[in-house]
Amino acid sequence: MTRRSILFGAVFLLILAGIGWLFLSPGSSDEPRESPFPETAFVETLEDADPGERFWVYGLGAPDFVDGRAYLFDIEGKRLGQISTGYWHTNLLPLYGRDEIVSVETYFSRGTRGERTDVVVAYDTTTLKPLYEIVIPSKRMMGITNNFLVSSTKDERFLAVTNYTPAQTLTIVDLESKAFVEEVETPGCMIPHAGGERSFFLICSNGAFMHIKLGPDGAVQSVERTPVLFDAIEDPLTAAPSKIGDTWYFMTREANVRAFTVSDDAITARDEWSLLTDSERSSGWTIAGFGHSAAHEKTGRFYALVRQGEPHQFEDPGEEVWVFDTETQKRIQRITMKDLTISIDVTQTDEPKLLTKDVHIPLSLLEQMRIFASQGQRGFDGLTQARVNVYDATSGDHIVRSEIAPSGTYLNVKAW
Amino acid sequence: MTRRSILFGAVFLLILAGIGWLFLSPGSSDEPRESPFPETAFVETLEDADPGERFWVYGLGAPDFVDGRAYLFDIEGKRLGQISTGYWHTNLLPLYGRDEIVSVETYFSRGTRGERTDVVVAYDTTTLKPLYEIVIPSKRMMGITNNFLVSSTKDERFLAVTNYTPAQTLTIVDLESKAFVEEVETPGCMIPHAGGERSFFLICSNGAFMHIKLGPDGAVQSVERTPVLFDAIEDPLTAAPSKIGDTWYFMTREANVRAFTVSDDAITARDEWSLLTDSERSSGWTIAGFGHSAAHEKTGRFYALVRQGEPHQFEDPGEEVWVFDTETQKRIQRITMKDLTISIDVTQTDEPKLLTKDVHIPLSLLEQMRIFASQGQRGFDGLTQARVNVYDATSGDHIVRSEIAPSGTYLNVKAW
Amino acid sequence: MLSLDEAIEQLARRRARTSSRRGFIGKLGAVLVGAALVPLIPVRRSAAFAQDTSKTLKESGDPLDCNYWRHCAIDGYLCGCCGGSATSCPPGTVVSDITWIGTCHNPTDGKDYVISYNDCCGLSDCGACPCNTNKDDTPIYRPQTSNNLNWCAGSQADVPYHCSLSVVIAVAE
Amino acid sequence: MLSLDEAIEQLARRRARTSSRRGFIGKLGAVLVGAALVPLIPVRRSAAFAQDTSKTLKESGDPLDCNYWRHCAIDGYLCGCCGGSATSCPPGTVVSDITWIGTCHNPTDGKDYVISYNDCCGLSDCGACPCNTNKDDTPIYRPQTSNNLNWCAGSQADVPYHCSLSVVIAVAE
Repeated sequence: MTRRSILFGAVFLLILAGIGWLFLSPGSSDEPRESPFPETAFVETLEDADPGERFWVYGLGAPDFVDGRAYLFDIEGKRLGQISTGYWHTNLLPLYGRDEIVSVETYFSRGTRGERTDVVVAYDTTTLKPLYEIVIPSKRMMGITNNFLVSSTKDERFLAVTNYTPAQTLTIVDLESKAFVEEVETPGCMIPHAGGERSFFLICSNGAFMHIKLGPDGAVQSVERTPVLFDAIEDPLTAAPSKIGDTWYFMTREANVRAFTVSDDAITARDEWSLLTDSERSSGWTIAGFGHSAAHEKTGRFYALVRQGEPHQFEDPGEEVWVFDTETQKRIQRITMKDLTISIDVTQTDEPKLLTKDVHIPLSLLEQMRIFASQGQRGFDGLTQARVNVYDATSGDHIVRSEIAPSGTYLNVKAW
Repeated sequence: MTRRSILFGAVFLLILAGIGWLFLSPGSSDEPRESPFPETAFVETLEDADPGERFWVYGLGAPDFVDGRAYLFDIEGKRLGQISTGYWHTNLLPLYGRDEIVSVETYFSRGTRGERTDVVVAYDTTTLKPLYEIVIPSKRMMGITNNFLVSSTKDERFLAVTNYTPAQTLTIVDLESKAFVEEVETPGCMIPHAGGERSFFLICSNGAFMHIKLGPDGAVQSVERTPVLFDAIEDPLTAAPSKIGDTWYFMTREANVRAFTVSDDAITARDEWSLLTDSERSSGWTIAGFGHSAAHEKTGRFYALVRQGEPHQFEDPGEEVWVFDTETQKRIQRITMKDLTISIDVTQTDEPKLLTKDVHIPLSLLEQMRIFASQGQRGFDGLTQARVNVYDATSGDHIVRSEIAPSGTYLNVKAW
Repeated sequence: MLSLDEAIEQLARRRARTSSRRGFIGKLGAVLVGAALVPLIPVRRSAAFAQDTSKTLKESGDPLDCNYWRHCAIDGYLCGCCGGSATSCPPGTVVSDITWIGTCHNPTDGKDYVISYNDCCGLSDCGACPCNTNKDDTPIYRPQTSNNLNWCAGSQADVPYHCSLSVVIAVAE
Repeated sequence: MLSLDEAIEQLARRRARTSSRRGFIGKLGAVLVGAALVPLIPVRRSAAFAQDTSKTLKESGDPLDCNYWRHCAIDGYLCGCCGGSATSCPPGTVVSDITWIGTCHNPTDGKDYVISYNDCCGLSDCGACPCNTNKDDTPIYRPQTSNNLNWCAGSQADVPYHCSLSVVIAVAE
């Protein structure tokens, strides 16, 4: 291919693009607006909103782990605010009863060196300012994404924080007295899932659970290991379950669903069903992404992020969300994703919305091919955007693609 | 334009791109390499290098001011290492005599909130580890880019740090005793330029300089204001000069060069010349970028970053570097930039290299047009890369485009 | 690996040269540089101006565009993209104590207005909608009129810069 | 503003569906997710293995490619893009104390090797050359074999993660 012919090709492309412009240029609608004058600067506060009308995007923000951020959006995908959440942020806990947002954060006195401090920080839900902080042992576990590394009791009084140093322990925090309560050893088990009034169920590496029950003051009252309840080798639970009532619905590596009902007394294995038909399984459908499940309480629907591809690349982005009725365990809906989906959530509203945390590549397919041909996959490093797509969770209709969460890879979305 | 015709157009583009692939796919040269085995993990240290064989890319790293970084590259553009430099980092000082790299850094106890600490940090030149730090008043000025907000005396013993709260003061630090010496008020003047053995010359807003002379222990011995030496309103000096011997060469807003010779006794206005001929001036050539000057000591050459465009957009990226002989004040070379250039530097080697800190847009022109048409300039937010291009500073030949400095906008390049 | 990329580069370069004064590449460059703050004439402490009249301001266009009339001297992230607006800081931030005022022309009513460019401080940078207009910007050693420094300095939240406002406070006489 | 963009999206989607198993979009997705660390079988403390023989290892290909043979179970930024190599940490970091070992097949000599996936800790993340291969990765509650946690935990530099190594320490029997 000579230089001249390449130039010719390029010019031709330009002409094509020019034609496109004529038809695609957005018209400018310049209707004058009126507003009071003179103006005065002020600081916004968030209006009261019913749960499910807003959502958070958050996570470790690669490639900039130091400056964790959580971005707040309204359900139309517009940014409402932001909080700064420190080094390698993992999860954000909206505590509706306390009217707080809680985040466990890590700071070093010199950014990435010096003294480490781990703190529980509670944020005001209207000003997004820190209300108080509680210093805890500097041991919290940092995972790529996991919404249950930190959990609260049902009454939102006590917090359980997963530690990994690599010794496995759990830190208990009292949000009412604003104090660290105690650290309990949890060898072989981690990730507290709330159950009953004052219980946490940790998943153990052997397929059992560890039941940790707190007393009225938050001190650990009992620690018990259950028998083995799932196959941790052949078909392990993924660490991204969803809860309906007192039942946790886990997906498994082999694309099954395992349900467990929890109380202050016990955890009970309940239903088990496959996300896939045999033919879907044989045609390569499997689980996808990180936060790959969601549930809608009122309708009892379970949402699973799936993809077609190699089983061992199970963290690759999802292509579809499949909707199941947890009563009949039948699939009732397939929703095709607009972008590459990493995590999902569903609002608990009467007309629920499906929120998908996506990797959006803002380039044409042609450009993607050009980059891939000349530089391979490396060429895409940094050329992607963290966005959320909002769908009608009942009809599956796509509603909107959100504005960008700038500066990095955020893997989580949570309705608020 | 119907959907079908768009699809046809898209397919046509794909075919064109496919033809391109055939000619552009890099061949894989798979010659086996041999190495000792078994291997052991170790930590690299930097080899001794003559000055000018490496360079730093650094700056505030928008949109992530919290996690400032300085990236080290070899002269072939490969990354050698990195240091973490805290909130809104401005400049990095390679102190060859002390065999240290010095950086003034700011940290908050909680990332962007809590207690602020400003520290002078000295890094080892082979391990890149912090050697020591000196806490100074938390007042340092944060500018978009300025390599002289922090300067050292010629003997590299004392450091002067620009403060702005908005009161204007200068902090003096003793690197030998590793202590804060004193803070001196500098109303109306800022940015210390080293002169003589123990003098700093600050630029004042009225077109004068402030001469601050230190005693042997670093305490301020005298503070004197010079008469007005330049027109701060009609043709102000830019804050990005270069030094040859005892002479500072400043560019001005109107694209002239003003030279000042400095000693412990005085600052003396010397030469003045225009970067532009009358016809170049009338055809819209003017200054460009931020760190837009550089000089080569041995050959007495001065390098100026220029562009054609609106005068008031003088920070727009440069298109060419013009090379002048400071003796004859004649232009001897024009070098056309490969990317959008923000700042430049020149190595002090016998065969000097021109280093240009650039904004590289890794997209084809077609894609740029498509994005611009559908989303306007906003579409490019986040789609650019911080890279350095290396040129032969004598012939102007382009040598290499460096690897990426990830995560943000870095505006500075400095030969090391 | 020359060829297509390089050809495109050449075209881009030529286009940059021949484009209109407010050219595409020029704009691009202006946008890419990142954030900063705000220029223009005398330093103004909050509430130094009395604001007693209650009139109406007419304006049109996209307030999230860098070329929107009241942003004529802004340099930073538009708060309107960050959970605020041209006059309001996003939740969790504070309005900077010090501000610079500029004069911008409102094409809708043909009048010139005095704009107060406060910043919002106390969070990581917003990161969205960077704008950089250098009209009447002076070198950093004339700080009152320079946009190349962090103007959150001296605010209640200290230097952490989040985004920038464009508040219309008076008709320019 | 549908049309061209949407058409292209449709094409991309179709291509993703019909592409080979190690597809383009799949790869892309894998790469985009960011950084983490390393999986595979027993936890290994540094120097727990004796290394007395001195042989020669033959290999070929691009060590900065995620599909390079010895990265078969890596998850993070390749240190070779950060001032180190597959066996050396960049200046200013420390080698993590704990490491996980995996087994990878070297196509050049046809043998399987034991790979030690140490991390380099103590700086901001390197940010270059992210790779994420999930072969034999287990859920986070089986941490010894999971790549979804910060493995700098417990290192001399604590949790700040910079990049990941792939050190060939033995022939797999």
